[in-house]
Amino acid sequence: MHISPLTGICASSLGVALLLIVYAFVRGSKGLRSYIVTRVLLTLPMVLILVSVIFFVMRVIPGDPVTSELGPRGTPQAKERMREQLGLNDPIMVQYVKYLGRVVRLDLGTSLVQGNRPIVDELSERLPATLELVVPAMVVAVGFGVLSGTFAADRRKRPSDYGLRLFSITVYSMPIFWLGLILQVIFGVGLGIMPVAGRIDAIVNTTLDRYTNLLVVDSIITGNWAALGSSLHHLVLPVLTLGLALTGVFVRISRINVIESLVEDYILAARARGIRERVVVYRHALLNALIPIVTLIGLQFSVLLAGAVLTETTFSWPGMGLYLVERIGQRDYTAVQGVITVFAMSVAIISLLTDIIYAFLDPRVRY
Amino acid sequence: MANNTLLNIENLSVEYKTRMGWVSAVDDVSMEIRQGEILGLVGESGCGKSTLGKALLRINPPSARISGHLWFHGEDLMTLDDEAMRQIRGQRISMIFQDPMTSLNPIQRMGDHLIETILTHEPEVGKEEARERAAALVDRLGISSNRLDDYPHQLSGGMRQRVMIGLALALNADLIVADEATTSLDVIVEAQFVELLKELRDEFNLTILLITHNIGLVAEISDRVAVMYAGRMAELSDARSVFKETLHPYTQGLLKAVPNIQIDDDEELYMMGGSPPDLVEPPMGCRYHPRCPKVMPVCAAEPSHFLESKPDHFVNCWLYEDIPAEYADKELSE
Amino acid sequence: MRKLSYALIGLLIVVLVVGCAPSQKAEDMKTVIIGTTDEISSLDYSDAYAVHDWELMRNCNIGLTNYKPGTAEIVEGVADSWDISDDGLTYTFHLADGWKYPDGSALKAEDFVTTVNRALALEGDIHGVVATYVASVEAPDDKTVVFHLVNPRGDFPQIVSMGPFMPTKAGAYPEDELNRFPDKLVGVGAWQITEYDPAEQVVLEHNPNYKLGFSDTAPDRVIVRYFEDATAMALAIENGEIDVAWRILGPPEVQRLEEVDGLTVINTGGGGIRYLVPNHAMAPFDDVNVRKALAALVDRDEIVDRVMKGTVDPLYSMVPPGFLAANEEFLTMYNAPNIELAEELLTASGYSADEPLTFDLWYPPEHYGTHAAQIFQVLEEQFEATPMIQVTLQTQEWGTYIHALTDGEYPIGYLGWFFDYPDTSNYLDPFADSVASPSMGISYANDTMDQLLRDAGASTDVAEREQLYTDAQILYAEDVVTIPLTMEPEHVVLIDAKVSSVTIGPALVFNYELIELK
Amino acid sequence: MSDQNHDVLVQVKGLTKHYPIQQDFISRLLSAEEAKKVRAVDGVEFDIRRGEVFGLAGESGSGKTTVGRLVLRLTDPTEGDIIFDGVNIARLSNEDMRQMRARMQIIFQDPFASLNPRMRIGDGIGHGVKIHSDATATERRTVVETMMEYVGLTPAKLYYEKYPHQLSGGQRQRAVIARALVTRPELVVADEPIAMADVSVRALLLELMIRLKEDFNLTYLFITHDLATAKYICDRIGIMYLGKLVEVGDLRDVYTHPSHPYTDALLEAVPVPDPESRHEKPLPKGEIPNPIDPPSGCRFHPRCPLAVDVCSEIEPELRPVEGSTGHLAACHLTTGDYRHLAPK
Repeated sequence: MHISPLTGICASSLGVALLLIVYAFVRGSKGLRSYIVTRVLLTLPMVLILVSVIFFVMRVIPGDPVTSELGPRGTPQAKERMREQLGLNDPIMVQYVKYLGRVVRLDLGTSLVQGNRPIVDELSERLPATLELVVPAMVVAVGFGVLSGTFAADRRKRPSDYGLRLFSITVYSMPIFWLGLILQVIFGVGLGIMPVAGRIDAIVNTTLDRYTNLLVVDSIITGNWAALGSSLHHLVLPVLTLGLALTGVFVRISRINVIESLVEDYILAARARGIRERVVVYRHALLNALIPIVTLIGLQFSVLLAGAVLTETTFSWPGMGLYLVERIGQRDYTAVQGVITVFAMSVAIISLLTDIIYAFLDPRVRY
Repeated sequence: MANNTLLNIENLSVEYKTRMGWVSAVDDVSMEIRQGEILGLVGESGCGKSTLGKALLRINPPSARISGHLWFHGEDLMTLDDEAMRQIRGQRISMIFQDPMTSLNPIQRMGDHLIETILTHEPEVGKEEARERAAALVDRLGISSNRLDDYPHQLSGGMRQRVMIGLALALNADLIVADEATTSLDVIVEAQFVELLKELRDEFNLTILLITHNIGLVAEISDRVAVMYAGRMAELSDARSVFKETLHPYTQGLLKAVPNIQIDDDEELYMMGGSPPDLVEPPMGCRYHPRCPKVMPVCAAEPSHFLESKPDHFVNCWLYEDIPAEYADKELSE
Repeated sequence: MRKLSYALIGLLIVVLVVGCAPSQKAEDMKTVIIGTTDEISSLDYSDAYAVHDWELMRNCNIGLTNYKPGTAEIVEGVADSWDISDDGLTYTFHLADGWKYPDGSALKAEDFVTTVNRALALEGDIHGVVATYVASVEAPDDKTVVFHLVNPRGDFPQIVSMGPFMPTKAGAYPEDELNRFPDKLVGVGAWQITEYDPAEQVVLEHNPNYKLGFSDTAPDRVIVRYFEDATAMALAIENGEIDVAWRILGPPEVQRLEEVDGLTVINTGGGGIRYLVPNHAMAPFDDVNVRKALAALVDRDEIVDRVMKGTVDPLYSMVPPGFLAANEEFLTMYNAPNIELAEELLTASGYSADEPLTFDLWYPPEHYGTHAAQIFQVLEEQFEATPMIQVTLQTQEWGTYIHALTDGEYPIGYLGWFFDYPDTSNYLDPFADSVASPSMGISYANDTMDQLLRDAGASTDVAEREQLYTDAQILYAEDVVTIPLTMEPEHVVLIDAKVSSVTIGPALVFNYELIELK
Repeated sequence: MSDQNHDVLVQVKGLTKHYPIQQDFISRLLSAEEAKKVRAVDGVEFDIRRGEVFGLAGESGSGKTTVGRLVLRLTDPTEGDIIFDGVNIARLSNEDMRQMRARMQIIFQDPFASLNPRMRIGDGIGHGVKIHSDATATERRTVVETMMEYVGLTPAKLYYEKYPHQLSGGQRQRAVIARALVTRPELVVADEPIAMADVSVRALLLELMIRLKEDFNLTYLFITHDLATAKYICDRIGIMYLGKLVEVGDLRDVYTHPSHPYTDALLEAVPVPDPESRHEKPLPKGEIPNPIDPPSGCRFHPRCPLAVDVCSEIEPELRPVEGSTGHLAACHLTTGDYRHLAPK
């Protein structure tokens, strides 16, 4: 069987999710276990509902894919042939069942434009690019946001607190493409130390063998250090842009949550035990504050995808978000359906994981 | 000063900044805590007893203004830097808080609280050894050591309070400040707790400052009793003297106002007039004088002093102090 | 926590150091990186019908004829000569010796037959174009290709330079289906595509057996990098990440890059034109006087200067400069703005200031760029310079607009055109030929015009074609079939330090082997 | 068990409240047992006579607060009857109950939490009048100010305008009492009304509550964990343990002759403010168990110093204590059939 990066990524992310779930299952209490089982089982109907909604919505939105693809000059025969090819002549329930069957096999059909490539192939190129951008951006946003939010909370009403709050409001309210453009102009064109477009240097790219389409991973497994350097180098600005745009929320939320937990009795009690101040703030207060933040991470996922579209445009980053926008413009019906399906499934997995992590982090939650 | 003084509090004052102004929560308090005793510190809410307790560990909020001296093993704690003070906390002076539910980190396992405390102060101890010590400790406190991995919410109220004691005992601190440690407990559990505290005191030669509003509890357990009113020390002596040879009018009223379980007497509860003062603008002179049945002209004008009126029985009242001449006349004229 | 933050800081430093360190890979190859916002739609010769696809194909392969670099002039390609039958229906091409594929195999006449037959047999995008001209093709021997045409075509030598007339080795593509994304793209041209990362880049390396050879200043390798938008591409060339930026830079990018030191911006002319589409089948534009009046009122310079800030050129014939017979008949005939002439014409048709000519003028709000609204405000002002005209501007989203316009539902609209193949006929036939015209929303029909265009199409004599097309353009302007407005130039931007020159002609053929490096 | 000599205002019969435990549907699917529930109140019976103060005491988790809410039908009982002045309010429709509510009021433990911080004290007190009568604003104000004077919030005109945070703890509790009494109810359920007050204020509040009872002909259900305070106000008292009433009777009888080991332990555990009479008796072991899975037989048996085998097997019923009509206890060894097993 041909394993595309898409199937690989789907399989490995499911694997990671599974590992996490198994870990929580083994380490967790009895209540947590039954919660995990329930939550996992509930995910299946949730995905089914999501996928079904996509299917039916795609069929009720105005605009006949055949007409929009072939244009007004399309001959009736060509239209008929295309309907046949897309399976649009079947009764809707038959189409629905066939569609579900294909989704299970990760067969998302073929594009209506761009040489009718299989959507799976196209997403195999696009999804890794987006992942490579989004995952470190989220890490930057969460890592930097949470740490600096905690730092600000610890130094409440001092200059560094005001500075960080000003910073968070600024990056939060700044349009992403504008932020990206500023970084490009400063670090790229101005200082000339950062590339402004693409995932990797064009010349280095010719030396890189692709397996996963995650360039960092590919360059590591092939030992191509020049490619690793170049792809990391290219990651810096886009990741910073998307990361910064998301950071604002995390700074603010962590600051507020840490401030709230810093006035809790157990903080005073920990101080009274002579626990070091840094430990009090970063372990006791922050870990408690993290619980609501985990939920926020899940909720920010959709914002992240929206932000990814803008970042991808700004940095010519050939990812999913850009692909979706491009294909909506081209009325590429199957591609749009495929992208949304993959998005929906990843939202389902992310929300499953955040729910489980939340339950795992907070021992008080009994289910 | 007696030889067996563990901690000597000298002219301690604590003020808080509030929106209304500076609140004089503790005003010029001096007293000593003796090695091996249980000193009960009683008073009504807002009298400054908790503030005093926190001041001993210097864990009042940053907005507080503290002055005075805390002599502990020949050192003035007030002069220590933050790091040195941190090392005192938990290791030399530890604290038990009022609400064990909120005073334990909800996402930290019971054992980890103990292990963390041990490792913080004794980094040379291995993690395994710390865990063994924690296990032995909770075992002594009557909790099965296989509950070390439980989270606070999985423990009962009494167990949580025992864990709090365990945290205070973990490093054999010289002084334990128990701040309303039984308030959230039911009577039977409270009684069990008091019993345990007494046992532990004998076993580990602890010194305990028991801060509470529950006068019955103080009577049950304390060696000496200190009574605070409106930020000032009112009376201090051994328990029997305070309860049986009460000097201060406030203490007298307080004791009469305490409900009693004994059914044989049908006496009415004493109703103290007025209400505790606003500490932003405390009354002039003796802070109790607006409510005091034995008020004298001097009381409204000049603060009295905390003096040893009988051997080892301190009281802060003009009744037991020589009244300055100008007020003495007035009293006669009235 | 401290350990974690140290680890994070450490990681960041590693990223920066590794990232900023110059690539250690020793590059002996002289590589040119060309940026583009185009994308590959198909690399199957029997299918591809997009400008960028053909650009890659022309670099990797050569048809029987070819454009002389930098011009729209047709010269020999792999054929060194060709014969035309008297009836103009049979073309016989004779292959020159020495053309070889990268693997060393020699070019055969059969290779042309393969491509054309696949194009005829399969439902590729190019199918219609080939089927319009070619009835059949054969290779009587290894050196001879014979085409039998549907109708006589004088421009057939131009046509055989296009994608579906390029040679493919037997077996390179499946016989019965299209393969739009083959692993490699090879031909007998200067280059071969050795690597393709969709949406990222295409790598072209030398065809070692290229008959014409390479100059010393030519690059050893060309990488075409794909950009999602023009802003990013402009920043990338400014930042030195690409050496050449080519298609499609918007006016704001061009304006900005012209100011940047170390970059050269070259206007290559272009094939894209914009024009007004009067509907000859609907009042009031069924009246030639009305059409003429508008032609007399349109001030192209004002649009170019005031709205487009000089980023486009005025267009006075549907045939842009550089193509055979291109002239400026709309300028000489109407000399706009000419209000007196317009009022005269309108009065003749019975309009007056009291009973003015009123019509809806349609345009799509975004499809042709953000300037559309401004252009139409200016046009409205220009038309309403006479009190005898009252214009109502109307807009409609592109999807609906294009259908309504081509279905003849609007009295007058606005469209752009880009050549299918670079020949004068492609700028006149679609609009003025009575068969094609209705499908463009024009519905013009004039027997004289039809005759002129068909004669010109069938003629094989250049001088004769030139004369016929000149006459056709005069008639076109007289009848005001459409009103040409502007021409979109293409720009190529070079990094001075690396690239001395590139060769791109009006046919927009960019031969990478003719890039001169410093 | 109701004594016909007395005018009974509230009669509670077989009062039971079980809360189902939230379980996810998978566990419910998988577990064969019936759904678990918290047995907060389990078959409680008592009378409250008109004009008396009936105390209900016990540790947290004993169900006393739930009983208080059930008596007012602030929550609906799972089983049992609550007969208020001859009407079984456990079965009343919501509309009928709403009208009945004017006759009963509750005073909560935490005066801060039960006063709307954004409402002036006077308006807060008058809120009930607004709901239950159609008095005009001026009439309402007069009623409220009269009641405020009564509870000692004087001058009423001044306090009317204040907000809760501007009052001391004792004053807030007075306001809460005034709010409960302003509609002139017959029954007042006072749920730990003075637990938050300081010692010096507590006596004043107790005195106030007693005075109001006399003046307004009130009947109190006084819920408390503090047996010492209860002594000063209650006429009769019921002791609850784990959802059960274990002893009930005249306060004096119960305090002087506790007939259930749990009552005994409770009384014994109350600290006495006299350093010379420190208590010596052994305390019951452990803590009050989880009401989800109460012990079999007598629910107190695992902690009872007297327990014998039968205590874990048979659940004792409330029975009269020997020599007393109104004093009942539920213990095999003191009032039941197994008295012979009691350790001497």
